[in-house]
Amino acid sequence: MSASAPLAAFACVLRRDLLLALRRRSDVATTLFFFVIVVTLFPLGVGPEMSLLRTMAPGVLWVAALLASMLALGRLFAGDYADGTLEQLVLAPHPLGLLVGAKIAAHWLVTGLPLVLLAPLLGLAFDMRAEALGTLTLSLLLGTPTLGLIGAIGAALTLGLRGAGLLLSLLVLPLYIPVLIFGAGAVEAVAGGLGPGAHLSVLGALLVLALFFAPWAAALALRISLE
Amino acid sequence: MSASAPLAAFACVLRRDLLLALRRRSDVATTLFFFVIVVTLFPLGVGPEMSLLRTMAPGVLWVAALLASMLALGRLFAGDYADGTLEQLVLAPHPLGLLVGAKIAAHWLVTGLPLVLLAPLLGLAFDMRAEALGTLTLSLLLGTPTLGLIGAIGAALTLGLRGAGLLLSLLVLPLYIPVLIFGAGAVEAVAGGLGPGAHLSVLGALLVLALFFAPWAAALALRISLE
Amino acid sequence: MLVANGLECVRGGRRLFRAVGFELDPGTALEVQGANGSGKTSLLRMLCGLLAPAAGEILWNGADIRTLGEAYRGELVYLGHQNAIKDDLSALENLLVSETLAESAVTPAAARDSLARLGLAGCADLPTRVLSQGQKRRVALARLLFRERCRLWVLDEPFVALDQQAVREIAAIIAAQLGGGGIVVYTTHQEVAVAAPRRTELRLGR
Amino acid sequence: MLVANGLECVRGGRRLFRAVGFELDPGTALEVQGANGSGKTSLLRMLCGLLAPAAGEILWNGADIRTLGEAYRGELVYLGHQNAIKDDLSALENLLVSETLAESAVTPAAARDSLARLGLAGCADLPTRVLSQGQKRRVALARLLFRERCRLWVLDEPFVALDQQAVREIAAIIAAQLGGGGIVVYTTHQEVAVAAPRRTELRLGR
Amino acid sequence: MDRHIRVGARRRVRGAINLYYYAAPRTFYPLAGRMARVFYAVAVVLGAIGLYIAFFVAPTDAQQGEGYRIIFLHVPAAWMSMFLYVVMAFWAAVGLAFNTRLSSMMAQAIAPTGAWMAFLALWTGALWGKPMWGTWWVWDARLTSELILLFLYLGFMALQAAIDDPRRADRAGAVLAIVGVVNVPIIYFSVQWWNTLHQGASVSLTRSPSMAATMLWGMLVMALAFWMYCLGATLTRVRAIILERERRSDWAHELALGKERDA
Ligand code: HEM
Ligand SMILES: Nc1ncnc2c1ncn2[C@@H]1O[C@H](COP(=O)(O)OP(=O)(O)OP(=O)(O)O)[C@@H](O)[C@H]1O
Ligand SMILES: Nc1ncnc2c1ncn2[C@@H]1O[C@H](COP(=O)(O)OP(=O)(O)OP(=O)(O)O)[C@@H](O)[C@H]1O
Ligand SMILES: [Mg+2]
Ligand SMILES: [Mg+2]
Repeated sequence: MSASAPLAAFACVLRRDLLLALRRRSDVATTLFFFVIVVTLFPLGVGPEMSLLRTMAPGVLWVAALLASMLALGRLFAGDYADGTLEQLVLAPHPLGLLVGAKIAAHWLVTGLPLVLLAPLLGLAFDMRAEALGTLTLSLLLGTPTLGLIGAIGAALTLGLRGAGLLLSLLVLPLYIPVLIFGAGAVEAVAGGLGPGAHLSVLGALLVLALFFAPWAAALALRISLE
Repeated sequence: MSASAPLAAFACVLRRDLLLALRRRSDVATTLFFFVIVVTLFPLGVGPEMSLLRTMAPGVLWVAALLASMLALGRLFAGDYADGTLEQLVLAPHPLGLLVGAKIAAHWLVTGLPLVLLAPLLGLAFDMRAEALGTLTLSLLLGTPTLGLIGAIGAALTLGLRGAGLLLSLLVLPLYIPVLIFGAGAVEAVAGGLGPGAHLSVLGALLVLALFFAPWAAALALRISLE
Repeated sequence: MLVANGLECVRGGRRLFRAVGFELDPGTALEVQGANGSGKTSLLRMLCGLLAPAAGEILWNGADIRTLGEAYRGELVYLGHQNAIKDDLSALENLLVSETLAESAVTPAAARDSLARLGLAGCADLPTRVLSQGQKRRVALARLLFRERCRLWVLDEPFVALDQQAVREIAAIIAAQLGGGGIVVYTTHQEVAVAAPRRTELRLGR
Repeated sequence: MLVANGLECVRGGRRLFRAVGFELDPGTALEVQGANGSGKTSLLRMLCGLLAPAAGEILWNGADIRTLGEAYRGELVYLGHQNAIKDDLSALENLLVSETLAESAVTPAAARDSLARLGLAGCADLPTRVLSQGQKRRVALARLLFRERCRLWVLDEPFVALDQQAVREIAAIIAAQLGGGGIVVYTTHQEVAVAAPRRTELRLGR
Repeated sequence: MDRHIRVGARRRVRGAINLYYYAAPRTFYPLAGRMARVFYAVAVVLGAIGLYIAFFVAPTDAQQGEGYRIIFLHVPAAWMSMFLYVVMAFWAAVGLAFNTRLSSMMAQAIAPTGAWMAFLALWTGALWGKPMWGTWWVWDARLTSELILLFLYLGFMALQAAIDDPRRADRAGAVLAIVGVVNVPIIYFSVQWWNTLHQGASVSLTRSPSMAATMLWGMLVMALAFWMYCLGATLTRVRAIILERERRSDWAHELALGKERDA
């Protein structure tokens, strides 16, 4: 049990989940695809007026990102729960919060990050300006991990419950709304000619807070769910 | 093996699925909840201009209904597949298309119908006019079963595959687009002062076509997927 | 009478078995043996028409089972590795649904009796989600009690997860069916004595 | 040394057992017996700390397992009803992941060897999704080969779905662990001879 | 597409027509190779003639200027995309019904070419739409249904790729292909059933009879060239599929060894 053991365990879980995502590539792609569909179907409904689309853009993109993240949550622990590997993770001789952190990290890498990278491209289609695009990307980069971290608590709490889906959304949405407001707010501030600084620093603070507490809360919730 | 046997089997599967939905109530509610979220989040992104919202409304509502239906599809056969009851349905001494039809009917009753009933309420929030609301409801009433029927084929084809989620969307979306176009088109026609007759009759024709063929195609696909 | 001729099974590019054939008269028990992964489950699924053989044919009373369709499925009971019960329904509800679909004459009272016979009296109304492994298996097996009229039973490891007493009970049910002229094809890795008028064994794998 | 005092288990408002206690010295095999639904799985999960007992305590070398946490989990192997393998990973990958997490010294070659020892040489690189029931169980059991150093093995029906030869193999592995001073708590409905220096039996249920 | 059967029929075994001779992948493999080469050659020749007519013979259009010449790509591609889908669905259905391996392989081989044609029709149409209608895209019945056709091709390929077992992949793909066939008449008749932006029958394009004639000829020659190309591409791909699926068979090994010896 060397000092590097926890790190090795973190890396092991991270690698495992990334490998699994690679094997079930299209599961991951679903989130992304969903994000793209939601975003692109909207101009269809609204019509092609560019100035209008530009005003909508931050809101639409952030809402779509939020929905996509929320839908992806269901998969965070469900698979491991169903096949019994979650029990084994809980029984592994490592702090559970760490392993849960690894799972959340992997989850973000495969569902959050691609979304962050894709958002500017979609933003272009909405005719957003360059600095707004930059802020959009940055706000998503800070915001989506927070969504994942908060969501993990909800996912752990609702694991194996009847109707986990709705419960999860109900638990998680109220906590998501601040992230949405500051995230979309940052982009709108830039579009309106103001600096995004204030909004972004709140997002950053939320992220740090979530990083410190969410994995442990989720770990505790998991233990309870497994009983 | 009386003449009423197929009917009894149909009723039995329908009852079973409705009972299951009742037990997992919130699973069903998720679809509805998702529909409501998508629809209500949009005004947030677009701002409160009523005339604008009114123009968007048919598109937004129909897109949301389509997305909600598509997401619900994943659950149509997956549960029965995982616990082996699907095999037993396939082996039951009844035409499989009939049993599949019962499953689709139950699925629509719990995911499609509530959505149809909720849509006018949401339409009110978008300041839609009475006749447009009526057409909206009617178009959804004709359109959502078609979505379910077509979707069932896709769900059956992708059962148990790696990354069924994305594949399902990919297979099903192209076939959904006509329904979307004619559905939203009907409402827009009314809003634009034209009659919805032509659009609605196409929707009706699509429904009849799907009713006749989809259950059998889905049944065939199920047999293939179970091999 | 169930006849198989020259069955061949290929899974994932590997041939599991070939040239498997047998003739089962009424009252015959066929025990399919073989190591793990030798293709027992695959063979049983072929007999049910769930899996198409790579070669060969399966005849029921002289007719190919693929052409028979529903008529054959009405004569068949299949019990797989999976219990085919819904987690959210109670044992009773599960049994009622499966028997209604199979067109058995079943009343709630009769279903309750047969569950009680398999030692599930106390948990007939619990959602099967909370039952123990063995209790779930018993729920799945309860349907056998309503299927005397089905002339072919195909049972994939029926005794798994059952305790000794339940194993004896199920073995007795199978023996009774055989005595009544039914055909039973089954697999098991346990040594279970099943009394049968006629018995055949088939060993898969090298 | 594993000691349990006055354990009580309540599931869904029903008391499954009460006042269950035992002391297991190194080299002792505890076979937990009982009918289906008598609470064997529940007891085993308590021993692992997955389920909190309604009353009573569980001590490992004199300390309550709840206070020990990771130190206890490092000494423990638990094998549940479920195989705890990922369908989409190959047998080899599954084994490597679980052993890396358990901090076993494991190389791909060693993992491959142990899979081969359990008769999985041919399917070490297939996704476990396509394996047969017994092969999946073997993959789950392969981790035992790397856990000699763990002093407590808790095995919930390890022999289920295995063929005769695999049963003997696993019984031998358990016997070896017992011979080396390990403690093994297990349940099974099959009659399997497990050689043990010391043996205790615990019967749950009326 | 059913050419190989007709060619096969010519081979007679003691007077009886051995229709099935070439239905076996093994015998079809070398035949397909020979045929593909012929089709490619014809495609090149016809393509050269067609392009010559398109760019040098056909006169400039009175209203559309030079831009209309894209029609020589657009229409053949659109025709082929629909035609290939029907052929693909046909072979897939035959494979589903009679469990004949070669027909399923044919369906699988056709799909990428069909997708490519659908893409080409969409792309050239969009390019043309910008000067003609002032927009790349409208959600009009013909355009939408052609887009759906592309998605159906992509879905067919994705579904087959997602299934490991080739037999199951064939059968599942067949169901999808057959379901999608309804789309083809919709594409074709969309301009009649709904009033759309898109052109109707080619007659409506006629500005003067003489011009229509050269244009028609150009289009027909190009369509033939496309056809030959599609045949060639499909046969080439079906060879690859045969080899991949039969890689465990003796003849495939012999073939591979033979190639090695030659090299
Ligand atoms: C992305 C946009 C477009 C798509 C998907 C599309 C699709 C098609 C299809 C499927 C056909 C063959 C149907 C048939 O032969 O009846 C076709 C033919 C044709 N298209 Fe397009 N098209 C597009 C844009 C355009 C544009 C912009 C023009 C010119 C203004 C155009 C002019 C024609 C003409 C003249 C024909 C031949 C009609 C005939 O001879 O019957 N298309 N197109
Ligand atoms: N796609 C595939 N690729 C490779 N092998 C496969 C594939 N699908 C199935 N198999 C193999 O086919 C066999 C399936 O056998 P089957 O489930 O019929 O075994 P069984 O005799 O029932 O075994 P058990 O006693 O363990 O239940 C396994 O050996 C499995 O590895
Ligand atoms: N929520 C609940 N409500 C009622 N009963 C419950 C609930 N949860 C569990 N049980 C009961 O607890 C028991 C669980 O027992 P357990 O799984 O420990 O049995 P077991 O001895 O392992 O049986 P088996 O031999 O079948 O594996 C079952 O009888 C089950 O009915
Ligand atoms: Mg098996
Ligand atoms: Mg148990």
